[in-house]
Amino acid sequence: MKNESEPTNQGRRDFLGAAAGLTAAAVAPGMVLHTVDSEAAAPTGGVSDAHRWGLLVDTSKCADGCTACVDACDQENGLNLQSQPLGDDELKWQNQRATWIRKVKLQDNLTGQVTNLPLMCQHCEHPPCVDVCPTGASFKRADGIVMVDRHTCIGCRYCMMACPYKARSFIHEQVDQKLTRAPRGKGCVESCNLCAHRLDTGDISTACADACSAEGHQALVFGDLKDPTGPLRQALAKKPNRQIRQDLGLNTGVRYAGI
Amino acid sequence: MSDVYAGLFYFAAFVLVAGLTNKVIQYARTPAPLKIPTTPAPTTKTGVALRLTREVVFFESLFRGSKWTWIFGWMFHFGLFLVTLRHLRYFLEPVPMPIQLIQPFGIYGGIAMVIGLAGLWGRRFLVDRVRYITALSDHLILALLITIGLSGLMMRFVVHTDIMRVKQFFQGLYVGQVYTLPADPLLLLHLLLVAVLMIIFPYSKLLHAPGLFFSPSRNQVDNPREQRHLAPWARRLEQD
Amino acid sequence: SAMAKAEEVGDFVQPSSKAAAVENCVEPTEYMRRNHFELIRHQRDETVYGGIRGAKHSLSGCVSCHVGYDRQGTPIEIDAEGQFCSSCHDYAAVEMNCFDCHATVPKGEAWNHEVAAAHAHPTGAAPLAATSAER
Amino acid sequence: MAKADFEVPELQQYPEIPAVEPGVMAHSSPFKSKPQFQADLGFPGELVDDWQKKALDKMGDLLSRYRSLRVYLDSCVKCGSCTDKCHYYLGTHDPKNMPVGRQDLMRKVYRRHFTLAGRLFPKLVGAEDLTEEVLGDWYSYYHQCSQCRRCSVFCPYGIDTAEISMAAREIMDHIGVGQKYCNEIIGKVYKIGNNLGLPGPALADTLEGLEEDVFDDTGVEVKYPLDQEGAEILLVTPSADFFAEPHVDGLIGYGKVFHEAGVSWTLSSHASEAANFGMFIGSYENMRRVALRIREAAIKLGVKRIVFGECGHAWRVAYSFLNTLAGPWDFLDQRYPIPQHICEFTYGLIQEGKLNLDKSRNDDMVLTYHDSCNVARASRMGDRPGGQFDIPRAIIRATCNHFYDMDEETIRDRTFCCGGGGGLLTDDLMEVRVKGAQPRVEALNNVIQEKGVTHMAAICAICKSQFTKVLPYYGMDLDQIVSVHQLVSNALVLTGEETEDEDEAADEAA
Amino acid sequence: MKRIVYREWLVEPQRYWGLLAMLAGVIAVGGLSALYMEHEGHWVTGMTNSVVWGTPHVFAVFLIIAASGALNVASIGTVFDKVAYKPLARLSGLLAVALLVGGLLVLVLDLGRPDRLLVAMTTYNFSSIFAWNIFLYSGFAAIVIGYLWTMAERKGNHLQKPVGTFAFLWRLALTTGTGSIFGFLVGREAYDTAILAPLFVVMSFAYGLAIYILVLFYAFDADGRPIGQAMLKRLKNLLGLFVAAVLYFTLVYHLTKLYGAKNSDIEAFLLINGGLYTALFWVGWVLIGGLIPLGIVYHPELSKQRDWIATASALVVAGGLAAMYVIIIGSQAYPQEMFPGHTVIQFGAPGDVGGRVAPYSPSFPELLLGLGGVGVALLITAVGIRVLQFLPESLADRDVDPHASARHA
Ligand code: HEC
Ligand code: HEC
Ligand code: HEC
Ligand code: HEM
Ligand code: HEM
Ligand code: SF4
Ligand code: SF4
Ligand code: SF4
Ligand code: SF4
Ligand code: SF4
Ligand code: SF4
Repeated sequence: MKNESEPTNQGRRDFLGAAAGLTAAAVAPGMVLHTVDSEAAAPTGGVSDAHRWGLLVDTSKCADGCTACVDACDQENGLNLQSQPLGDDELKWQNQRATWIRKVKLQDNLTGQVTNLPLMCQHCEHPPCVDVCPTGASFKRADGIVMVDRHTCIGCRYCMMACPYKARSFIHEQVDQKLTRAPRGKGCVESCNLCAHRLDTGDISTACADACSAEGHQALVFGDLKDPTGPLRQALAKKPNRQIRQDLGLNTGVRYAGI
Repeated sequence: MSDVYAGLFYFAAFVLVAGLTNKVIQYARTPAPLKIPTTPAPTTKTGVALRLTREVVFFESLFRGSKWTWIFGWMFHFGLFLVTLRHLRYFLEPVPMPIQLIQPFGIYGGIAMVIGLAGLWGRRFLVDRVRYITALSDHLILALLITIGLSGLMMRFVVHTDIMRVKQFFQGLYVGQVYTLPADPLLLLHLLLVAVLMIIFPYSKLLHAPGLFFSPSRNQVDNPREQRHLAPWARRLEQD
Repeated sequence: SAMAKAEEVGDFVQPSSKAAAVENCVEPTEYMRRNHFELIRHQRDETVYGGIRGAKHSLSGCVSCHVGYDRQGTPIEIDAEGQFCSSCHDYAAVEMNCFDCHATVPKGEAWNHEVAAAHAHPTGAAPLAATSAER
Repeated sequence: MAKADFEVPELQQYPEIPAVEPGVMAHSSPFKSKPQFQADLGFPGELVDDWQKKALDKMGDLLSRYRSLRVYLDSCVKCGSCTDKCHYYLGTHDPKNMPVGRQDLMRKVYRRHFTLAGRLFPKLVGAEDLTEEVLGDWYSYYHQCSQCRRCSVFCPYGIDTAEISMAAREIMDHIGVGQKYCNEIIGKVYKIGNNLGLPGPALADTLEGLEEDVFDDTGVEVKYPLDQEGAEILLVTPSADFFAEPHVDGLIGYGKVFHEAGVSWTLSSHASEAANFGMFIGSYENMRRVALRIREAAIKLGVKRIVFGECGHAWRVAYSFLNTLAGPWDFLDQRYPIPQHICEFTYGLIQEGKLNLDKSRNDDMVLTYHDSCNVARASRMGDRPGGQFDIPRAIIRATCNHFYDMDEETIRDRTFCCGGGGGLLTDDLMEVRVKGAQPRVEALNNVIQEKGVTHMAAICAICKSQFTKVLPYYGMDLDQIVSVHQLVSNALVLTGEETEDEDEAADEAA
Repeated sequence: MKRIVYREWLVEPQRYWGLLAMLAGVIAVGGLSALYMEHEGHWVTGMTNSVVWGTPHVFAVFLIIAASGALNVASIGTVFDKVAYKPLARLSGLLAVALLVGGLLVLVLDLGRPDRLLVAMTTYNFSSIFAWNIFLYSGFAAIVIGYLWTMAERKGNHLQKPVGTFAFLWRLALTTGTGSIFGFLVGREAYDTAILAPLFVVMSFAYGLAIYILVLFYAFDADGRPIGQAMLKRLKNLLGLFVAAVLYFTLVYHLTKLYGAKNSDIEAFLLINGGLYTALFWVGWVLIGGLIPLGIVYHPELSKQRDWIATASALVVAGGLAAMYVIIIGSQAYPQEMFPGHTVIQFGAPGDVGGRVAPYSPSFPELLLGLGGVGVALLITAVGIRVLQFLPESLADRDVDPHASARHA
């Protein structure tokens, strides 16, 4: 698996550089940064294509009934602060509220074997959501994280139509409660951003992976797909793994072992 | 500087209001002895109100007369209208809800206004008939308006000014207090030209705005057979 | 009216905010009055696309410095009537939809502010509580 | 083709807006009125001494009496919408024949003497003194306006150049510079009762002749009464109807219609003229004086209703001003419009099915219709706006099988003037008349080419006279112009009339 | 040749203003619905994270493809030199622009953040077909306006053919582009096929013409202008042809889908067990929008009557809306296939659908917004034909094609 995907990554990097021109331009090199206020933490140096962040999900370790990763993501990104609008249908609301990660339970049609796995944005290398977005609000950062610039998203939902993983959510209602680190408002589309705010401040972790470990399942391994010595590549090497809908050739950043 | 501008605006406002009132009273006092609506004309007062509304809002007659002039003329006036509404934020406190909502459209209006003016001006050079009837003053008024528009847009998009101070300045004028006006050259230019515009308004072709409402061929009801229409001076003839 | 407070430059700053105790804004006040939105807009793109956080012109920075507090020490929404942003924006009728999405009081703060320090694990278990360090 | 000592414009398939040729029509002006004609109307006989001051005084007077003048002189923004709308400009290419160009002749004087800007910065706003040269321009160009109001349709403020040319003529009359044609004619009306100067006995004679003709034609005794007291209806019609072709065929038609309607009617020798040239010279007083003759006649004859024959500006004065000038008409039967147009009258009968019309009798003609400008833009018929367009057309459709309208831009309220209205119907203005007719004739020519139109119907004495005179210049026949009531007259099967058709119909029924 | 004379629509003012008032009412209600949806957020609609495009898209896409189809009538005249269609061309252009504006307005007002329209118009992602469509649409409007100008202004007449041809090619690109919006969605079974683009092209022909016929009949009826029998025949034959083509491509679409074996599930869903969607497919798309109009159009008697041709056109429109509903909403409701060989037992929180058909029921505001778009299109058309010369004076056979009528006589 590793051998199959990594060289491709490497080879495509130049292409990516061009495609993500916007990204490159936005990373103003040599920006002079001042610290005015002692309270503000030192700003970080910006993202680069030296990394490509990814996850490995070991479905065999993912426990039935556990939702720790989902809960952690909800808290981390303020999703738990959404509230059902008065008068909305309960079931419809479940289908309308934003969900960045969901717990999926499958049964093999032949063997009847049940598999559990968390499903979030797969951070495709060739993301259909980015291809279709008319304004370029859906974009891929240099470090491979696919996310939505909600300042330019017009809420057309075309990316949701395009995503094969149903990874994206539209904010259907007004949002009153929000966290400083996770702004959110009616009318835009959003999805898992691999906890970008953590990475940007130098912390190599995601809330979901942390939570899974905290629960003791260790089903989620986060890391840099480009770092041969990093934990992710090591884990990938240990376990046979694949991508969901590998047939589409999107080269996702999230890999699954055991399906 | 602020004092000069304060004085200027008091003067300009006085000229505008007094001059315009004077003109309107003069129009209203002058009798229209004969029924001369351009027919087909409405036969009721409501109909006339609708006709005038269509003229004011859509420039209906101009549309029939000249499509190009209409496009640019209408762009300019509608833009000007939106800009004026947007500008009310400097003059009203608190700013009424509709004016708050109109704000973003005012900017489009400003752009449309300048494009429209450019089109109208271009026509004065390009169409020989229009060139023939154009006087220097026609060019100057267009130049004035276009400069006002451009300086405004520059402030909006390039060199920002201190809106708070501007508003404060005009709020102060209401109560006779002169606050400092930000000394931004563009703003000062903008305001100077606006004052000029206010001063020339009652003495130039800009009188077309009130004029339209007093134009007998547009504002008369077509009912001469049903209702006798007699001017006071004509009544005197009958008494002889 | 808001004007009453606006006799002097700087009067929009809420007395209870941190800014009241600081000498200067991130740029000269005259400049901020005219251009603050250009600054944050520029910062916005750098953050979103470049992942640069906690920089000088960040919106969360504005909020944390300018937000006012009531007697109990709870922050008051910065876009509430009469509060810092609104005191101007209402007066000049400038729409500001940033707070459709952005938190109006420092809440959970950005990851970088206080939490990052407390959260120095490369991988592995992280104290969840820290991430929601509300003020 | 009639001979001309000027260039007759070429007709084109599509209207062409000409480039301006300044000054090409400066030479054209009508004969000046002689002192005796002036005196009849109460104007000085020749140019008075301090004419500039007198003229400005008169202008000031008119400004204070006519809101139209004041507002129109102030409001023009030189938008140019009217510039290509005047038929005289299109035909002559002289920019002073553009409506705004024409207005500016007076506006520059107005600005100089009546506005602050013009007093302070004359050059800037194009203000000028009233010099002899300017007066010359006035005389030329205010007599190249047929007061058709086409310009007012397209002006965003409805600025009506006709109002300004009327005012100009009034001012000029007051300093002794009058136009012979109009002023002489008005004098005739005062003295004899009509423009043509036909005295009562001559009228009676003509009418008797008509009765005989109709009887010969149809075997029905249709009456054409004159000065018959106690008649229900007073018909006031332009004096051209009494003798000229095709006008007289219209008069025959009116008579037949009244006959079929079974109402009593009469003409009056005192008010034997519908036209009112007082309007052309912008003189309220003279217009009123002419109009009052109708009042006098109506009272004298004791009629209950007044009906007007086919004449454009006459109908404008009748419809729009008669009530003002000569009202109130409380002694007439209030159930009918006062006054009523003959077309309204005929149309009413057609609606009620009271006229037996045989369209095929007009099958030798393919028709189009010329909306006369004063009817189209300054009056109305029926009770709905636009009746002035629909009612004559409805009558034409009811009386003939082949009817096509000309191009939409040249009909209804956008109709082109015939070129002879507004007091220009005089041979000394032939060049202007021919050139000014060009847009109308061009549109006519197009339907002739494309639809095979043979005749153009009109309801205005001036239009009819103008076209009979002018069409030959364009290689057309003078008899291609017909009266609307001529069509009615042709198609109308009078009760008791012996016709071959009826015999056939009887055969078929059997 | 005779010149075609165009006249403004000369209906009486009461009728005209009455019509405008009615349309304005429809538009106002649509506008208020949009405002309500924007103010509350999309939770008040039937849309969810599963069915992300709802009824407004049904109307919008329908109007947009009908717009390009409406232009077809003009193309036949100009590009293919069919003289008899020339007098129809101006209305065709107007209708095309009007429908497009109506459709786009619905699309825009259904955005999550319509206030950022300026963003949509100034920042483009050139790999997005959606962004290309913005160019295609605005280009279409501009070209059609230019085309109309070449028809109306004599100085431009000689450009009519090249501009008309360009407009024709552009409109093909436009419908293909609209079709491709769906065709590019690799993750969704129903759309993932190249046949969608040509299907949209023929649909646009049929729907555009049907609307054209309805508008033409109404407008001509209202101020008493004649339409000749030969013209009726021409129009209805054309309609028949297009409707048949839609049916044919529908068949091809399903056959190709069935051929790709992994799609048999979605095919079964659309054709057999999809409930409402299956019903709409068979009854709406195939029967009402296809077979019945074909029956009318080729019926020896009915096909000669104007009212029946109008009825057929109305049915085609209704069928078209049904087809859009099936294509747009049906295909979203069907669950996305992510785990072949597995059954999805649980997909996120309860109520969140993964393995099951997603529920969707249109809400009133959505419907009203869609109708508002139709109202806008009709309002533009009504005002257009009233103030400018779009309608030919007559479509009587002798005026349209003298030679043809001579032959018949
Ligand atoms: C270090 C704390 C601090 C931060 C961070 C900060 N400000 Fe300020 N700001 C101040 C102070 C202090 C003043 C008052 C300066 C004075 O009185 O002249 C001020 C003044 C202002 C003013 C002018 C108000 C007036 O009364 O005229 C504006 C506008 C402003 N800030 C906006 C911002 C924005 C936008 C940001 C975010 C980019 C921001 N500030 C970040 C401290 C801060
Ligand atoms: C000193 C008064 C003042 C204060 C305080 C202030 N603003 Fe503004 N802001 C303005 C004015 C005035 C404008 C409009 C400038 C223009 O329209 O040219 C503006 C514009 C903006 C814009 C751009 C809006 C647009 O539609 O382009 C943003 C964003 C903005 N402000 C954000 C903020 C935020 C966030 C705060 C609070 C931290 C804040 N402002 C505080 C006066 C102020
Ligand atoms: C629809 C939601 C939305 C709106 C409206 C919005 N933002 Fe944001 N903004 C976000 C999100 C989400 C992020 C975080 C992106 C990330 O973390 O990568 C963000 C980040 C930012 C940042 C960088 C983070 C920080 O705190 O400095 C700035 C600056 C910013 N926005 C400015 C603005 C301004 C100014 C406005 C108003 C004109 C605005 N935003 C309106 C959603 C929004
Ligand atoms: C009731 C309000 C008004 C109406 C109905 C109106 C209507 C018109 C129309 C129909 C025209 C001719 C078309 C054109 O050239 O654009 C015109 C021209 C013009 N208007 Fe207005 N207007 C109004 C108010 C104003 C105001 C308030 C101003 C100035 C501040 C103004 C400035 C002008 C100018 C400068 C022109 C001439 C343009 C040129 O030179 O070509 N108008 N107006
Ligand atoms: C006393 C009256 C006026 C004042 C105080 C004033 C002030 C201003 C200011 C401060 C701006 C900058 C707005 C910004 O930065 O957001 C502006 C913009 C503008 N002004 Fe004025 N102005 C006045 C009158 C006018 C008039 C009469 C016109 C038009 C004839 C005009 C046309 C414009 C335009 C087109 C803009 C740019 C668009 C916009 O921001 O609305 N202004 N004006
Ligand atoms: S926390 Fe770990 S074990 Fe629990 S559901 Fe998530 S991935 Fe599975
Ligand atoms: S999983 Fe979906 S949202 Fe995430 S990158 Fe891929 S296509 Fe985009
Ligand atoms: S919803 Fe937003 S992010 Fe998604 S495609 Fe539309 S604009 Fe892009
Ligand atoms: S990586 Fe972060 S954002 Fe993504 S699912 Fe995990 S916790 Fe949520
Ligand atoms: S009234 Fe008629 S003749 Fe006179 S200027 Fe106007 S259009 Fe020309
Ligand atoms: S149309 Fe009216 S405003 Fe325009 S130039 Fe002519 S007279 Fe003046």
